[in-house]
Amino acid sequence: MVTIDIETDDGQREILRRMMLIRAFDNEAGDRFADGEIPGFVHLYIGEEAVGVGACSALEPDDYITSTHRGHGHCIAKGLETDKMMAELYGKREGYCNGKGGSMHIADVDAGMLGANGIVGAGPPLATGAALSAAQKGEDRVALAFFGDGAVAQGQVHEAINLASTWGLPAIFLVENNKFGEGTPVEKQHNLENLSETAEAYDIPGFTVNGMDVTAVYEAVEAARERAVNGDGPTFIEADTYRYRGHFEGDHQPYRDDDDIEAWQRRCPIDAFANRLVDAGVLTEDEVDELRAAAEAEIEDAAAFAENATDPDPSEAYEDMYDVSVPELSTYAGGSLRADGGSTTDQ
Amino acid sequence: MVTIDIETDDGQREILRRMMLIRAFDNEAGDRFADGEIPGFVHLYIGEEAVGVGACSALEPDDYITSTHRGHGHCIAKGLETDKMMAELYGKREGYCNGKGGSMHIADVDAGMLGANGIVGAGPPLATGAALSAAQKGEDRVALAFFGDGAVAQGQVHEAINLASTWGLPAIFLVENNKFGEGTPVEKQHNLENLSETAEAYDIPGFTVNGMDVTAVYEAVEAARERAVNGDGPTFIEADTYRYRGHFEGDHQPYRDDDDIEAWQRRCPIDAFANRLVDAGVLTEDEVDELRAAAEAEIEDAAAFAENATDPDPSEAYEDMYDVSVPELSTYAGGSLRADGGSTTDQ
Amino acid sequence: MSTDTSTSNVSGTESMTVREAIREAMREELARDEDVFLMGEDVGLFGGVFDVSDGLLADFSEDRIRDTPISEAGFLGAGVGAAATGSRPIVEIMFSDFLGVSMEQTMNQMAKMRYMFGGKTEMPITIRTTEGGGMGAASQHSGTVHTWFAHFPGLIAVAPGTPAAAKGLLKSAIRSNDPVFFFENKMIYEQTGEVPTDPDFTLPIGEASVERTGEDVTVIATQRLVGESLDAAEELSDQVSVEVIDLRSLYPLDTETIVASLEKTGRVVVADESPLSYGVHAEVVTRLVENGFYSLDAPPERVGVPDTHIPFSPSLEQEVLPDAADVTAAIERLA
Amino acid sequence: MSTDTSTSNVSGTESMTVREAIREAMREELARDEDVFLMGEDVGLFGGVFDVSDGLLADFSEDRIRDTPISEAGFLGAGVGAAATGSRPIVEIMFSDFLGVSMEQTMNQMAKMRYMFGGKTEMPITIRTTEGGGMGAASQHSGTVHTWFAHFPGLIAVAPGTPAAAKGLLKSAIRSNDPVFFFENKMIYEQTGEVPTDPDFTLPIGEASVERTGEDVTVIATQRLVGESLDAAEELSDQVSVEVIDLRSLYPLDTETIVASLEKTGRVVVADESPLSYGVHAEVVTRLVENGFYSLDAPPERVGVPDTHIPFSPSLEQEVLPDAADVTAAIERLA
Ligand SMILES: Cc1ncc(C[n+]2csc(CCOP(=O)(O)OP(=O)(O)O)c2C)c(N)n1
Ligand SMILES: Cc1ncc(C[n+]2csc(CCOP(=O)(O)OP(=O)(O)O)c2C)c(N)n1
Ligand SMILES: [Mg+2]
Ligand SMILES: [Mg+2]
Repeated sequence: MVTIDIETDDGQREILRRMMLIRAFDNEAGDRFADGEIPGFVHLYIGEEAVGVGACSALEPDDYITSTHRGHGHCIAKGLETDKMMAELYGKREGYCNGKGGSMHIADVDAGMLGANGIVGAGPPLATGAALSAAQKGEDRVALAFFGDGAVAQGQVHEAINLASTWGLPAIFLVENNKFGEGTPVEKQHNLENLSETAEAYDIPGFTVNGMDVTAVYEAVEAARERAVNGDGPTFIEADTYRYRGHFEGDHQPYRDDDDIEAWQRRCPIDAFANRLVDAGVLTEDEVDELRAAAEAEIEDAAAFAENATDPDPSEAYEDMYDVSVPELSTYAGGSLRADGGSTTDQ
Repeated sequence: MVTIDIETDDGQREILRRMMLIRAFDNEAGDRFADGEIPGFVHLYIGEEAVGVGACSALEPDDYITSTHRGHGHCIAKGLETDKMMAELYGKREGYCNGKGGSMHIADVDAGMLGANGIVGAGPPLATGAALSAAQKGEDRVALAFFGDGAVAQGQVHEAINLASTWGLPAIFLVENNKFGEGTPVEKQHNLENLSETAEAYDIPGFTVNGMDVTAVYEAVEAARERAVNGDGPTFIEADTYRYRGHFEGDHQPYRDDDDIEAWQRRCPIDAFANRLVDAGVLTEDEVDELRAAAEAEIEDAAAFAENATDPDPSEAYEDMYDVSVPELSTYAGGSLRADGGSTTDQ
Repeated sequence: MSTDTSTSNVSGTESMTVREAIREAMREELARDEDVFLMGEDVGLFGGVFDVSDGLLADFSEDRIRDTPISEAGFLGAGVGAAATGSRPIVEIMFSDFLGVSMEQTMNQMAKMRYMFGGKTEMPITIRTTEGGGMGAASQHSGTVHTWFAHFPGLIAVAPGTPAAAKGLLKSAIRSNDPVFFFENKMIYEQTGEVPTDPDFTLPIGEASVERTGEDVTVIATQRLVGESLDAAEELSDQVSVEVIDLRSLYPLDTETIVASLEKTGRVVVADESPLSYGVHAEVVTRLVENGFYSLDAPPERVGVPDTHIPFSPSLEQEVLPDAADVTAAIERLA
Repeated sequence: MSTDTSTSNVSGTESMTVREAIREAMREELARDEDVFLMGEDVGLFGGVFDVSDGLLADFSEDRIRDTPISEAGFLGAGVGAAATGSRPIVEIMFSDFLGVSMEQTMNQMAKMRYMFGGKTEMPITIRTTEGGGMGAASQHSGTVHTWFAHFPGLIAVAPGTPAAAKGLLKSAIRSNDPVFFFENKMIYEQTGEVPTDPDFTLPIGEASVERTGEDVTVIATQRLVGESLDAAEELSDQVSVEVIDLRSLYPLDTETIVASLEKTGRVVVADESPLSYGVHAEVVTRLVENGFYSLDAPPERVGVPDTHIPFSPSLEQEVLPDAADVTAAIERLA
């Protein structure tokens, strides 16, 4: 059973809500980053919400996804909790990774979310592997890899798709074509009209869908999932979308004009879907506003939770490196380079 | 001007001669390897002569090629000297690499031969780079990468073609589909009818040609070269061919039947071309036999040359690591690990 | 070879080669746990280029003895993904020289996932690969690169020198929930030794093994150089009493065992086939200096490859490859 | 900073940041030699993610300040191919953590081509990349991996600690016919210092620099830790006289300079941001032991990252990153 049934009113409401949650989360993350409360980098998903939500809603809860450096939307779409996500962005112990990962490494393996990923193109091989283990174990699970238009130029993406195609694995490769890899436009990364033409190199189905339309993404992934569990192998989907914010927060964006952004903002995936639901009588305008307000309130709570959460103790830096205990680490954690723990340092 | 003009009788004779030279060279190399005179591995090109000779003949002398672990044919096709090649297989100082490279690393950069390569898929990025430097310098040179059907599964091959396509570089990507990557048939490496479909992922022309027909390969490469120097970017060519010997000498070949080999042997590219030249009146049967005898004689001389050539002096092991002199190496070459050269060892 | 002190949990032994020891370790673990599978290039029907997995396909399915396309980044990465989702892959990388192809998935995914995720995933993957010169395979098929993996945090690196160590450590690697790189020197596949037959025989990762006891000089060796050092010790036995240790595990490193030996002998040779600068030797020397400085009678000697690649020509290859004669010379310089 | 002894071939100096020093080195070499070009992700219009190449596109063409697709293996490999055919590429790999992606072309092509071909090709390529933690960039964007490149034969590895060293060494790297890895610690881009203005100013690769002279303890440091060590030395100057050396070149390693200092002080701290085990420290310690054993009054101290990845949370990141306090503590243990 799909995670969210788009045929039902409840399902549609939930899809809208999740998109709103992503928008609110990333607005908040942007603000808190600007305030200096969130360290490191953040890459926001604003404008691309229909892709993550459309895709993850059409998966089953046990299915796997791999994500990217721009992972907040994928996490929320997969059902992760916004307070633990925000706590992770803050580097707090209550975060998904106990503060060790941050924005670029949020993961919840038990929920099938195999991690945001700081390495462009690293997700697809992992997804191929998750699909392989599912197939070997005879489970009805699929693995979906999100990756960017820029990542299509990475060799390991090619290898992963070739493997999945050759082995007929239950995998879905979903390119979020948001028109840029950092500051470089997609035309300078590939000589292709549509990135979905890539599929031809593996003889698998390839489609380009409107990534600003959550229904279109949903349907494409639903069909791909069907093929995957039927043993018909992987599908390659390109979602045509756009990022509204800079590559990362702080990006001075010399590579595009405000006009371009505004044109795409008029195609806002959240507004478009909300309007459709209002037109169809599923929601009233007021209910839309309430949903948005509730999403924003949840995110405010998440931020408060994160703010009040605990800084990890420095000693935790030495934990989680290995399953077994390794003498080197216990020695260093004890403050010494000596095997006998002889002298001590403050590291 | 092409290296060898296939329109002329002389050109056709030379093409036949080079294919015969490859055959003779690799037969000899196989025998000498079996005798224990050639150390290491050898990967023979027997059966695939039309690909290397067809391709290199259609290039101009200044053009670059990158090769593979199965490189003898490419070397001879590019005009390298068989005595220095054989000396290299023997590990002798008179070899192309002074004995440091062996079969898998024969190179002659001045002749545009950028090296056999022990790493599957490593050649294409080098070819892209050679094409880039040619383009930057405004030279009318192209770079052709030979690689195997197995190498098509390598990420760096994908990256190299994508770069060359996006940048419109004068490169040619030529797959030698000899039906196996080591012991694994091409169907277990790719889910494709024709590997030339790969070209679609880069929106460049892709063709499959009969790799047992030297004329077909020649014409495809000639056209690709034309496109390249006209600034129309790279071409992807798949040559349909077959290797008659094991993957390497000593391969017990559990993965195929003698029948398959024999069927392809009936399509021998050398016999086919020789017969065509006899039919066309370019050569008599006797002249064909003479050409073959001359080729075999040349290779016998090459083997004798190699046999009588010099073993490198052990001290040469420390040379050619760097352009500059590095204290570590001079220390070790002096037989010591000490910066002051204090004590000595036999290494 | 002197008796192996770490195999005492065992009823009987059998003489086998390193190749057989590795094959049997895999066979036993494949039989024991159905989450274990092997993948790599030509590991199935072909039996692996060094025949190590020969015969496994007959006993298990193509699904579990899985031939791959030539895509080390892709299938090693798939191994990481499979390990994170409940499988226990053994990934064969035919030559360690090809580890560069899959380095990204190794360094940023396999090694870091557990830590980045706050400990919330296991990474039970074993990577088997071949190292070493000596067969005229030239620079791209002869390297010894294990120092990279010993250095990079989050990985375990083992490099056995005997059949028993190979079997016991590989079984531990496969059972481990951490990523283990298992480095096989290709010149010792034919080396034989006694190996415990008990299918529960394993050896703890992180322990070095004293293969020969001695009083005057300690040789700390890895892989092929364990045997070469034993030969050197034997040859010199009239003049000098040499202790030989098989380091076995590069990370974690058994500081205790090597320091104990230093305390006894006061003189140490470190023999490993890595290039010398920044190689395994340096860490061993540094651990000894840090933990046994006042026991050192002289600076330790390093035996390794003199910062070159492995050249093709036999006369050159022999020059740069360390062997018993080099170990002997090093011992003589110290003794 | 004390006067830099290696900049004596210079008429005047100018104060600039490490970022500017690197940018000017590239600008001067691009202007000087038209075979030089820069390529990497967003090095052009964007100016590089750390603004290092900002402004270069305005002075040179898109052809020579070349934005690439996200294909490190492909474009680094293309750099190798271009270098073998008469160009002098500078390849930027945005973060050193991404070097794994292009490791194959590094280890088997770039590093080996000259040797395998019997010396018959040049490999004039420079790889610039950023290292180090301290900005909350988490485990995949904070690593210090230079030991790999110092260890692997056939490569040159430099890691400057000051603006002058950055400029002088980068210019030498670009002019070199050998492959040079140039490691930029991203936390010192804003650090300022006097840099010679002479466009012919270069610094020889392979020479360490005594940045502060002292009598009691030597600190041998790299990159960011040069400044941290100078701070520590200053802070301790009442109690102990500390000599600080910027190692600058990891391979080749300037054994002579560090041993001379050891002979004077008898006590050494090695400070480098690599993970400790099998890191740069170990080779430095081993060279000192081999060449100055009898001058050592105590085992050298290592300051580095305690074999973890760099965690995200600031409190954790600070714990594992070495700084002036760690250097101070190490000096105090020795003094
Ligand atoms: C292997 C690698 N190379 C470069 C980077 C730096 N980088 C981070 S995100 C990014 C752009 C990615 O573009 P795309 O795949 O289109 O994803 P988007 O950011 O547009 O979502 C780059 C170059 C990286 N993280 N990993
Ligand atoms: C990166 C890498 N992986 C694996 C190998 C081992 N290997 C050498 S040749 C070969 C098969 C290559 O097949 P193909 O590309 O079709 O070339 P062919 O041998 O058929 O000419 C393999 C797997 C290698 N040399 N490099
Ligand atoms: Mg993008
Ligand atoms: Mg093939």
